[in-house]
Amino acid sequence: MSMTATAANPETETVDLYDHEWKHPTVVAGVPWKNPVGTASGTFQYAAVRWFYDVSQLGAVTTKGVSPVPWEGNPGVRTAEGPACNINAVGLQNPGVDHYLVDDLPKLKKIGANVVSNVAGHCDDDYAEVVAKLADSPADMLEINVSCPNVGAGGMSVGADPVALSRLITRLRKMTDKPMIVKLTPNVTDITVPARAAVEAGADALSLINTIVGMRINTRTGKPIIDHVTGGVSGPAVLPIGLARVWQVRSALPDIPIIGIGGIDTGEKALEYLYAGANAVEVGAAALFDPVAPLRVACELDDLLDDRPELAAKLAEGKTWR
Amino acid sequence: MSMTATAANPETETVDLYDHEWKHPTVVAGVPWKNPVGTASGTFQYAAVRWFYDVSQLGAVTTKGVSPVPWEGNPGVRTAEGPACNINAVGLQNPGVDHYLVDDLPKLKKIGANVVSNVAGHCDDDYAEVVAKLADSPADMLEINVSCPNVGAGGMSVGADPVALSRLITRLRKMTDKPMIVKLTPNVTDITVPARAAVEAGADALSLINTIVGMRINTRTGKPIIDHVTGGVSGPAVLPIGLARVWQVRSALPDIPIIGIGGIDTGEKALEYLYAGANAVEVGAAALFDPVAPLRVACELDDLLDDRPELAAKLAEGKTWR
Amino acid sequence: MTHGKAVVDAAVSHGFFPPRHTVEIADIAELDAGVVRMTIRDPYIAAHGRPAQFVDFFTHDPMKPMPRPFGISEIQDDLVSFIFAVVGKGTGEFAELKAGDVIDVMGPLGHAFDTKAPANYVLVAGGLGVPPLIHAAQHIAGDENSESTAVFGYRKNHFADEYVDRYADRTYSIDESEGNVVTLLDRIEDELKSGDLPPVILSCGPLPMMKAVASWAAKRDIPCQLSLEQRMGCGYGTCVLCTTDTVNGRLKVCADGPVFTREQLGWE
Amino acid sequence: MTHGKAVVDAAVSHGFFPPRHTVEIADIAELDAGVVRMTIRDPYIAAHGRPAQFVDFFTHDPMKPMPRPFGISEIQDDLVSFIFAVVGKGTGEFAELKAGDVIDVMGPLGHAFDTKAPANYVLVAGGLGVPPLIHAAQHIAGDENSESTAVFGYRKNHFADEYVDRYADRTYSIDESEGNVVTLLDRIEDELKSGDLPPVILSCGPLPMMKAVASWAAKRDIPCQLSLEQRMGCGYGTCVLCTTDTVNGRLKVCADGPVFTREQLGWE
Repeated sequence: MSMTATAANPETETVDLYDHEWKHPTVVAGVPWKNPVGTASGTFQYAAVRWFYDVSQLGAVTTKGVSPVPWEGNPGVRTAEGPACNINAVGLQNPGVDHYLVDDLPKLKKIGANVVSNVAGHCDDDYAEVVAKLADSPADMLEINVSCPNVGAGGMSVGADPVALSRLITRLRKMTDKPMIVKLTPNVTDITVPARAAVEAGADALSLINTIVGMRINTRTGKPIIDHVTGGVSGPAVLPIGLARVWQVRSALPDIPIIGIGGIDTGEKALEYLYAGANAVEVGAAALFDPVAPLRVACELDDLLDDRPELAAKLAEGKTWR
Repeated sequence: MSMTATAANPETETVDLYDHEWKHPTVVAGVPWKNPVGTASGTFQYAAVRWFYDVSQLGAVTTKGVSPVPWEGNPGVRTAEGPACNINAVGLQNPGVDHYLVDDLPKLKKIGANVVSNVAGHCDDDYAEVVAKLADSPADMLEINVSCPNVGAGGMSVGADPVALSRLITRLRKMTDKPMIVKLTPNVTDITVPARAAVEAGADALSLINTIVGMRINTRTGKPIIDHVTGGVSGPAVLPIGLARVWQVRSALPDIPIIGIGGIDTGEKALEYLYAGANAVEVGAAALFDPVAPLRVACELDDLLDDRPELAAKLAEGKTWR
Repeated sequence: MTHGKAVVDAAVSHGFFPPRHTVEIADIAELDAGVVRMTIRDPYIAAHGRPAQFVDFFTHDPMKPMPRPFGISEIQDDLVSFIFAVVGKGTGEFAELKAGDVIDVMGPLGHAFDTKAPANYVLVAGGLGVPPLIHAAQHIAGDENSESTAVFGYRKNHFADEYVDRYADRTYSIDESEGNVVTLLDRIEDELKSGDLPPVILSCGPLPMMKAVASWAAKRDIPCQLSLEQRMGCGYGTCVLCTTDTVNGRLKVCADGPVFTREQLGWE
Repeated sequence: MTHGKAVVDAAVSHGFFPPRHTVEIADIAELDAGVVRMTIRDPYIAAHGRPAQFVDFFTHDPMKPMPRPFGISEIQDDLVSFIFAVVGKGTGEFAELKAGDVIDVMGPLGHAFDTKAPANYVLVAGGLGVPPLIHAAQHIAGDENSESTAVFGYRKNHFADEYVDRYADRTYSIDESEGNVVTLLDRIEDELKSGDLPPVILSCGPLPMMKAVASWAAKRDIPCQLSLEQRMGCGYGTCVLCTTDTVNGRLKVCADGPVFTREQLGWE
């Protein structure tokens, strides 16, 4: 057995990574993506990733969630490892929308990136304040993170409360004509309920799944590894769960653009999401374990689509396999 | 790197597996277990496992869910592999409660096993019919599987509908004095809601988590691998999710006995569940990959508890770490 | 291979079947494009394995925890051989292993072909269905009351002929350029009927092929045992993930099979 | 190691920092119980690594996907050395590797100690905090305007003395039988104050030790740079999982640090 077999897809990490010419674009809610692969919010910081590749090569760059004012996030240990996964409890630390508007966003637009601006909030007013500022910005799409604990949903995530979600998205919809993606949490009984609520309230697209609640315990101390106790699980382990959620939402809503997220670290896994009914995908945790993972997935997928002209044609028209 | 490093804990698979003398018992809802490790329903068939070890050595043996009449389950391909997990869509195939009462149950009681009889149903009457028959049987405990699709819950699992769950458990509670465990599904927004509903309706204990909905797609055909499309994810990948659910339920219900399930394949992972607040654990998918896994986990845990006298003492008294 | 031996010895000395254990790969070679023959050193499986029984193989990659069941193709002393196709990442990993490497296995599992009755066993294999029939030929070669006639069909290269030739009394093989196993059965029909021993068909291969073979046998009233394949979860009967529909209901391929008679399957 | 080189070359030729890539282990040895020194062959990291910078190491087990960051301890030509403790299953796996095996790495990452000003750099390390300070000694040995004084504290065995001795102008070490690094600092306080060069403390080790060192430095108005540790998610600044509270807010240990001044941390 080759020792490198379990390394990060070394066989495909060639010079092509930096000179790839894109063959198979997609369209998400009317916005052209040069390929169906973007970054997942929370795993992309331009200041960190820019040293590793030209991020404008991705189908889209989804930036970290921004709030009206800077948020410090959670103190102490924020992460633990699980089997084939990462558990994170950042607590949405971010420097606030004003900083974003003068720093990351203009820098990304300057290099020609297709930017999806992720929006976070603890109450409807938080989201509204951020969306108001992004409405006049050069952001290409907005992604509303409805997994944050929300005072308007009794401390639960607004994405788990269809009434609160509908109220929020209805309000935000009136504030901007920018394509608005709602990022759904998988921590619900039936994801098609918030999916439908978001779409009926005016969402142009859905992205799913956000992370799954999980934790680890230190067996030497008997205490949780993460100071916040629980965090969000992402990484290879969640692939089957993400695929099922995308399948369910596509079955319930045949026409809404969907961005598939969860456990993608190869072009082949991205392809599974496209067959499940996604128009595009986002690569998250894999980028923590190798910064170029989103670009590598995009290159691999682009080549896999060569042999699947029917799927590639549908994507290029903004349609999906299912 | 040793090639055996990734094999099924070879370093601990010694002759002790068959001659272990149990040092650390637990008590679940008043029922003594000789150790805190049982099998998870659906992964244990006595006719298959009996060849591999003396199953009476386990803390408990939870048998496959039985229904009032034989069920054929799902046709075609029922399983797929995910990263560090199995996906199953058996559809609760079983030969029915009457067969169980004359076959598996007496055989298991004859060898001295502590038997948890898992009960499945598609409507309240199904459960009631099975519980009525088990009430007079030598079963030590009953485990009610409320993850099956249920006509009384509009086709959803009754475990995802607290009102339906409360109605069902209230009815079953009147039918038997046997300790009754309710096995909760993790496919809900807030697992503490059905947990509380079950306990208030008379459940003596809770077991969690059942499998998580997931799927895989064949990228050669573009179609789901499992004919039923989705199935239940179990195996190492779900560990952090199961731990978090046990932690949440223990936080909400300080006194109810809890059996932790999900991703356990070593004594150390079982220990994490005990620290999360479980009184005992069940080993599921790991037994698919090695029949003796539950016994090995029990041996490993028994030895780990030597160094944790405070935890061991609590378990022995029917109490928990948290 | 002290480890594997210790596990097996401990189980057996306590009266149990050996659980998953680690063994050495004695030999591995590519027979044809994507077709690999692997030989492991496993005294227990060697002593107990019967034709159509299979062994669970496990990858070294914990991301792929499920067993890959392979039918036994030959047994020599402590050595047990298998022939498998590289169909995915798991089997691809196996193909990269070298002699001297170790691998986790469990077996032998499932029920064997019934070859007790004196007969001319007609071993009909298609593609990667060859292993149990090579093993059947080997087994029958040790039985002076029976004989065997191998009927092997391939897509292209006749990669398994040399192995079954070691044991079968007669070997016929064919590839897609000329026809399939039914073509061969038609050709040798008279020979089978005129032999001293009654023909009994044992078969393994793709489902359409086996159905065609069963149909051929049914029309001629020749007994037919078929070894099925299905995606398995455990291989030893506990998970009920690998089922097939039979006249007796939905049965487990791994533990109730993999061998079923034509009548059990209700194939006409 | 063509592969690792190809990845690195491709990135560099396109003006980018090398991503995760595969390198060869040139040497690996146990220095003390549970303490391992590993040397990899990596021309890029060797050329660019500075003291207190670290490298992400990845296990061969995909069940453990997260990076294990190790501080560089020495660089010789193309060889880069690290010293780490076996604290869990990931580091346990690393400890089992042999020279000639390969491993995935990414780096160098983080900000280095600032050693530009001429000074007597007092390298205060506790336990497994030694690597960046050995590397600092090596770095400073190449700077004719500065000198270094190693102050190493151990639990028991003085396992790193021989490495820092290669470069430091003076080495003092102590173990728990006698005291800790503050004991040593007290002993050499006069010597530090009376030297020609102003003392500057660089430190790495357990948090309580570093706080004690910072406090000692604060009382004497000696500049103090501290290299922190924290559980990391990526090591290169994208995930914001490894933070520390500073007077400028909650900053990333990996990308804003790992080196912070005492003033930045607000440690008195």
